[in-house]
Amino acid sequence: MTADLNVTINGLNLKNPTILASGILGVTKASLKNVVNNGAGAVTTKSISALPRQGHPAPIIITYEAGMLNAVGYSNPGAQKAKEEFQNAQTVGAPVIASVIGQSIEDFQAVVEQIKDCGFAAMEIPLSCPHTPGFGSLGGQHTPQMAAAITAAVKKLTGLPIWIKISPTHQNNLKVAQAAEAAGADAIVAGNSMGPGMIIDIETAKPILGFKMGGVSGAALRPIAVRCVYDLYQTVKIPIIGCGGVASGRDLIEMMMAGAQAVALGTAVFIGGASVFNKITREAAGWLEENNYKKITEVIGLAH
Amino acid sequence: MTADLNVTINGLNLKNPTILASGILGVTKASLKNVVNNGAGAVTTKSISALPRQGHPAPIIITYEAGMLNAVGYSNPGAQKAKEEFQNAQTVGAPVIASVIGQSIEDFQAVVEQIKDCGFAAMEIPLSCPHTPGFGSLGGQHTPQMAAAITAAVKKLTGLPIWIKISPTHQNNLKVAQAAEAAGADAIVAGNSMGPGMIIDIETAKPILGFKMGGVSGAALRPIAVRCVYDLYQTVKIPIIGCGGVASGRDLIEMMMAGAQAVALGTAVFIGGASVFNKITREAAGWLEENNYKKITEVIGLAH
Amino acid sequence: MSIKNPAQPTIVKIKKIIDEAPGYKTFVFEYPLAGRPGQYLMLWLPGVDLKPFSIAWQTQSEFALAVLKRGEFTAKLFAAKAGDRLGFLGPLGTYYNFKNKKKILLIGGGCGTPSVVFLAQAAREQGLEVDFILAARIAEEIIFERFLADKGVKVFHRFQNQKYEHVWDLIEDKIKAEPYDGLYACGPELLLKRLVDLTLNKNIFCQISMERYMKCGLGVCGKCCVDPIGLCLCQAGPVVTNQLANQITEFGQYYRDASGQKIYFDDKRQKADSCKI
Amino acid sequence: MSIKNPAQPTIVKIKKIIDEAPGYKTFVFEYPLAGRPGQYLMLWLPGVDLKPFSIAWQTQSEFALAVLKRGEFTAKLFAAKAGDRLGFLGPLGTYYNFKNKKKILLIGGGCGTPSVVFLAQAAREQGLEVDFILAARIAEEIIFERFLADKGVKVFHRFQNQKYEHVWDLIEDKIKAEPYDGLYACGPELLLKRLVDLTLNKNIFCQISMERYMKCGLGVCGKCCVDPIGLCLCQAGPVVTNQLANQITEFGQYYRDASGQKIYFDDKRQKADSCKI
Ligand SMILES: Cc1cc2nc3c(=O)[nH]c(=O)nc-3n(C[C@H](O)[C@H](O)[C@H](O)COP(=O)(O)OP(=O)(O)OC[C@H]3O[C@@H](n4cnc5c(N)ncnc54)[C@H](O)[C@@H]3O)c2cc1C
Ligand SMILES: Cc1cc2nc3c(=O)[nH]c(=O)nc-3n(C[C@H](O)[C@H](O)[C@H](O)COP(=O)(O)OP(=O)(O)OC[C@H]3O[C@@H](n4cnc5c(N)ncnc54)[C@H](O)[C@@H]3O)c2cc1C
Ligand SMILES: Cc1cc2nc3c(=O)[nH]c(=O)nc-3n(C[C@H](O)[C@H](O)[C@H](O)COP(=O)(O)O)c2cc1C
Ligand SMILES: Cc1cc2nc3c(=O)[nH]c(=O)nc-3n(C[C@H](O)[C@H](O)[C@H](O)COP(=O)(O)O)c2cc1C
Ligand code: FES
Ligand code: FES
Repeated sequence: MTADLNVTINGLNLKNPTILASGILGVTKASLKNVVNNGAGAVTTKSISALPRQGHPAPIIITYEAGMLNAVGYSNPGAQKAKEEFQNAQTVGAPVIASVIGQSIEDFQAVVEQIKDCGFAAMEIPLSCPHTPGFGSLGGQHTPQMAAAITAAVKKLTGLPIWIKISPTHQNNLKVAQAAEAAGADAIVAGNSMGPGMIIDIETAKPILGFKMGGVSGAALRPIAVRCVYDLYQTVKIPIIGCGGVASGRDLIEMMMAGAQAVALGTAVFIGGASVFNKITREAAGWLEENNYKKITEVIGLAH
Repeated sequence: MTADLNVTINGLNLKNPTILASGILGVTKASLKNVVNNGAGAVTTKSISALPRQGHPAPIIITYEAGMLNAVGYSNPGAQKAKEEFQNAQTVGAPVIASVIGQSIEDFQAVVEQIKDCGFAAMEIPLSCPHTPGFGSLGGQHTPQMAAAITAAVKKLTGLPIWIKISPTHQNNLKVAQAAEAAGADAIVAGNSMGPGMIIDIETAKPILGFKMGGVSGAALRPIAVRCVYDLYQTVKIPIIGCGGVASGRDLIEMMMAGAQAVALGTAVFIGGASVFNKITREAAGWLEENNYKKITEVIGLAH
Repeated sequence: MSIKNPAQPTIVKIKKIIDEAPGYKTFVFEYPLAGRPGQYLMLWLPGVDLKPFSIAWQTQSEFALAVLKRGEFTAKLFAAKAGDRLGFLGPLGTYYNFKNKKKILLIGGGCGTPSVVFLAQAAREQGLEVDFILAARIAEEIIFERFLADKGVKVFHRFQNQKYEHVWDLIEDKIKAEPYDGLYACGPELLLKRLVDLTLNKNIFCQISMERYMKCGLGVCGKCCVDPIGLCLCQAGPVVTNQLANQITEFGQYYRDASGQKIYFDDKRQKADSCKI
Repeated sequence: MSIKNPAQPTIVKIKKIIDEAPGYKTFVFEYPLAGRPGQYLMLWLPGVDLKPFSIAWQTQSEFALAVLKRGEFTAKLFAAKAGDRLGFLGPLGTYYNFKNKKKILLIGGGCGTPSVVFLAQAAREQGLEVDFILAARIAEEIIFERFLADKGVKVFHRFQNQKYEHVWDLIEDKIKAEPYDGLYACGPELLLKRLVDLTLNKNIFCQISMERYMKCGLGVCGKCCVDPIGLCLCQAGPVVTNQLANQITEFGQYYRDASGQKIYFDDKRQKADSCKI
C-alpha cells in the first residue's frame, strides 16, 4: 500500500509536502516547470522587488563541510518584468508561491499590486534575510510591529494566502510569528538562512563572499529550523512550513513531526539537483509504509 | 625556521593560541592537566555555579553530520567543591581559566569569592548559554544592561582578567560586548553554542536530547563565529577569543585573521580527543612557515 | 528502505522480558549487536533519560540487558512491554581479555553480574574452563545460576551451603584451591579493591569492571574522569587491569556523582554501592 | 603541509602575463588543471568579484586564461602582476566533443576565441586537421594567430586579403570548399545562430559555446537559465550541440543580465555583444 503524501495548506492542495524554497532556480517560469516535473509539491519564485536589482558581487555562494553560505543580494528583474515572466503561473503544474520583498511597506504593496493576477497560489513575505541591507533583518523588518504592519498592508490588496517567512535564530521570532498571525497571516515559513556567517580564504586573507558575509543554510541549519518549527507549533494556530537543511526522507518526516505541514528545500536542491524532490518523497513514502502510516499528515506534530 | 606561536592576552602568556573551551573535559584538575600535556595553550574549567547542579537528563549530547548539539545543563559540584578540586590551578602547566555562572549577580559574586584564590589566570563569564533555564540567554543575561552589571560586580571582587562570553547569533551581541567592555571586561569570548537546535528520532517521534533542545556547536557554527569575531574586531578594543567549530590549523588561522588573539576548542576535542591540540598547532605552524610568517600574531585581523 | 542518521541512538524493539528475581529483569532485543564481554550500552528511554547497562549476553541476532530496579529510570524501564521501542548508543568501552586463558574465575555481584555473565558465555564458547562466584545479600537475589550452569559454567555462591558468611571468604578459598590463570570481576567497589590488592600481591592476571557515574558514555561530560590520571572511564574503562586500577587513587575511595561531587565509599557506602552485594 | 577546504576557490599565483593585442592579455598560472576544451573557470579576484573565463590553453603543469578588458573586473585583473594570488572554481561546464573527427573547422570571435583556441590545441595533439577562422573587427584584434600556426593549425581571417567584408562570407566559403566533419564556434551570438541554422540545414556536426550571464557557475542563481527548457547553461552548457541550441528559443533573441532582465540582441546588440566581432 502506498502512503498518501497529499497535504493541504490554506486550501491549496500539494501532491506532496515538498516545496522549492525561494532563491534557488526560481528566476524563470521554465525553470519552475522543470522543478515541478522533478516532483516538487509546490514551488516558490526568486524574491521579487519593486525595481530591478543586480545583487551583491560574486562569489554569491560558497559551500563548506556543514552546509553553505549565500549572499545573493536579491538580484531580480523587478516586479514589472516578473509579471511578464510568471504570467499564467497556474499552468506550471503545481502551486506557485510568489516571494515578495521590499524596503518599505509601499514597496511590498507595489509588488503585490503588479503581480497579484499572475496566477500565483500564495505570496510569501520574507522578513528575515540576514545579508541584504534595507531588506529583512537588515531592514528592521524582523520585529512584531513591522511583521504586523507589512502583513496587514498586503492582506488589504489581495485575497491570496500570505505566508510570513521568519528567522530561525532571532530571539524574537516567536513574537514576530504571533504578530503576523494576529494581523492575518495565513502561514509561517520557518525559516530563512541564519547568521550571517563568513568564510575567509587564508591564502589571500580575504572573506570569500562578495558581500563578505552571507546566510548559512543546509545541514548546519537543520536542527535550529526543527526547533523553531517545534516552538511555533506550540505558539501559532496557522500552518507552519518548515525550511532549513532538509535533504532526505528522514529529514522531511522529522520536520513534520516537529509540526510542519509542508517543507521547503533550498540547499538540497542546489547540492542534489532538481531530482532531489523525487528522491526525498520516495524515501519518505517508503518509511511511512514500513511504519504503517496511511497518510503523511498523520506525522504532523507527532513529537509533541 | 619554526614560527613563533606564543600569544599574550591580558598579560598572560600562552605557548600557543589554542584554549580548551568550557564544558569539555574540564571537570577535574587531573583532566585539565591531561589536556595541557596534549598541547593546549590554556584550559577552561567546566562552568562553576554557587550550588551543586545535576544538569539535564541524558542524552546531553548528540552529534550529527554538521556538528553536535549539547544540553548538559551546567552540571557541576558547586563553588565550594570546585575550590577544593582546582586548588593550586597554577600548577596545571598552562593558564587555567575559571568559568563562572550564576542566576543572579549575587550568585556570580559568591562563586568568584569562593574560587578567586585558587590560582586561576582569568575568569570567564558566559552570558550566552542557550539551553539552561535561569542562566545565560534563558536567564535574561544576554543584554547590554546585564552584561555591564555582571562585569562590574565581579570586577569589584578580583583583580583577575574578566572575559565575557557572548552569543554568536543573538542580534544584540555587539552591543553586549560593548557594554561589557565599557564596564571593564578584559576580553570577549565569541562565542557560545548557537540555537538551540533539536533533533527528533523519527522512529519514536521524540526529541533525542533529555532537555529536548540544545546548543549547536562544531562545523555548523564556525562561519557564524568567524563573522562574529570579524564584527567584534571592528567594535571593541579589548582582545577577542574566537570559539566555534575550529578543528584544523586552517580554521585556527581563519579565526585569527578575522580578529581573534586566541581560539577556544570544544567540539573538536570531543571528536578528536585531547591530541587535537597538538594536531592543530602543528598544522598552523606548518602553514605559517610555508607562507613566511615569523609569528602567529602577524595574522591577527589580517582579513580586514 | 531505512532512513537513519548514524549518530542518533539505534532504535530497537523489546522482544521479550524475563523475570530473573525480585526487582531483576532481563530485556531481550532482536539486533545483531556484535559487542564484546565487558562492554556496555547507553540505553535510551525516549523522552526519559539515557543510562549505562552492560551487555548480559548476546547471540548472532539478539542481545540482552539484565537490569536491577533502583530509581526512576529503571522503574520506567520495568514498565516497558515487549514491542516497545528503545534506543541505544554503543557498544561502548573496553572489554575483558581472555586470550590464551585456560581456567578462569569470574565474580559477579548485584548489578555488576551481567557484565561477567557475558564473559562466561563467551569464554565457554571458546572452550575455557569457567568458575563463577555469584555474590548477593540474600538467596533470592542470586541470578543467572541456571543460565550459567546450562553453559557448562561451575557456579558457586554462599547460599549453596552455610559455610561462608561473607563472599570474600569463598573467593579466597577458591583462589587458594584452584590454578586460575585469570580473574575477572564486577561488583561492589570495596570487594573489587580487595581483589585487586590480592591479585597484584599474588601476581595473578586480573581485570575488573570499574563503574563510575556515566552521563554521556562518550568522553564529553567528564563525570567519569578518575584521579589522578584524568582519563574518562566511559572510554578508558569500564574494564581495567588490576595494575591500572591500582594507579587510580580514587579507586575504593570515592567516585563523582551527576554533579561531579565526590562521593566517598566510606561516608556513603550504602548509597554508592546499594546495587551490589 | 597544505591546509585546504575543497569547497573554497583554489588559490593560484599568476606566473606570467602576455600581451596579446590592445586590451587583450593572457594570464598564465602554474597548476595542473586537467580541464577539457570548452570548459571554463569562475575566476576570483579576492575582494572584488568572480567571473567566467574559458580555458585558453593548458599543459601538464600550467593553464592560461585570455582576457579582453571590458569593465571593472577585467580592468582590475589587468592591474594584477605576476606573483599575485587569484582563486578559481572549476573546471566547470560541458566541453567540445571531437572524438573520431578528422578535419574540423573552428571559428572564434572576440572574447569567444580562447574557448576554441584550447580546442584547436587539443585536436592537434590528437592529430586532427584543424582550420581556424579568427573573427575580429580590426586587424589589431586578431589574436593567437602565431600560437595556432605553431601548433599546425591553418588560420584564416578577413584581414589576410581584402576579399571578405564580413567574416560570414569567409565561413560560408570555407564550408563549401572543405569536407569538414565537425564545426565548433564561440563568438557573437547572431553569428552562432546563423551557423546553427546552416549546419542543421546541411546536416553537419556542430557544437557552439553559448555564453550567458554567469553569476555563480554552480546552477544556483538561475541567471543563465534558458527558455523554454529551463536548464542552467553554466552546467548544461556552455558547449551545446546545434540541435540543443535550436530548442532554445531565446538563442539569438535575448539573454538575462545580472538582475534576470531579458536583454534583446536586437535592442541592445552592441551592449550584449560588445566583446565579439
Ligand atoms: C558501565 C556500567 C554498567 C552497568 N551495568 C548495569 C547492568 O548491567 N545492570 C544494572 O542493573 N545496572 C547496571 N549499571 C548501573 C545502572 O546504570 C544504574 O543502576 C542505573 O543507571 C540506575 O538508574 P535509576 O534512574 O534507576 O536510579 P537512580 O535513582 O538514578 O540511581 C540509583 C543509583 O544508580 C547509580 N546510577 C544512576 N545513574 C547512573 C549512571 N548514569 N551511571 C552509573 N551509575 C548510575 C548510582 O549509584 C545511583 O546512586 C551499570 C553502570 C555502569 C556505569
Ligand atoms: C562561459 C563563459 C566564458 C567566457 N570566456 C571568456 C574568455 O575566455 N575571455 C574573456 O575575455 N571573456 C570571457 N567571457 C566573458 C567574461 O566573463 C566577461 O567579459 C567579464 O565577466 C566582464 O566583466 P567586467 O566586470 O570586466 O565587465 P562588465 O562591465 O561587468 O560587463 C561587460 C560585459 O561583459 C559581460 N559580462 C559581465 N559579467 C559577466 C558574467 N558574470 N558572465 C557573463 N558575461 C558577463 C556582459 O555582456 C557585459 O555586458 C566568458 C563568459 C562566459 C559566460
Ligand atoms: C542561494 C540561495 C538564495 C536564496 N535566496 C532567497 C530569496 O531570494 N528569498 C528568500 O526568502 N530566501 C532565499 N534563500 C533562503 C532559502 O529560501 C531558505 O530559506 C534557506 O536557504 C534555508 O533552507 P535550506 O537549508 O533548505 O537551503 C536563499 C538561499 C540560498 C541558498
Ligand atoms: C558538551 C558541551 C558542554 C559545554 N558546556 C559549557 C559550559 O559549561 N560553559 C560554557 O560556557 N560553554 C559550554 N559549552 C560551549 C563551548 O564552550 C563552546 O562555546 C561551544 O561548544 C562552541 O565551540 P565548539 O564549536 O568548538 O564546540 C559546551 C559545549 C559542549 C559541546
Ligand atoms: S560518561 Fe561522560 S565523559 Fe564519561
Ligand atoms: S550561473 Fe548561476 S545558475 Fe548558472
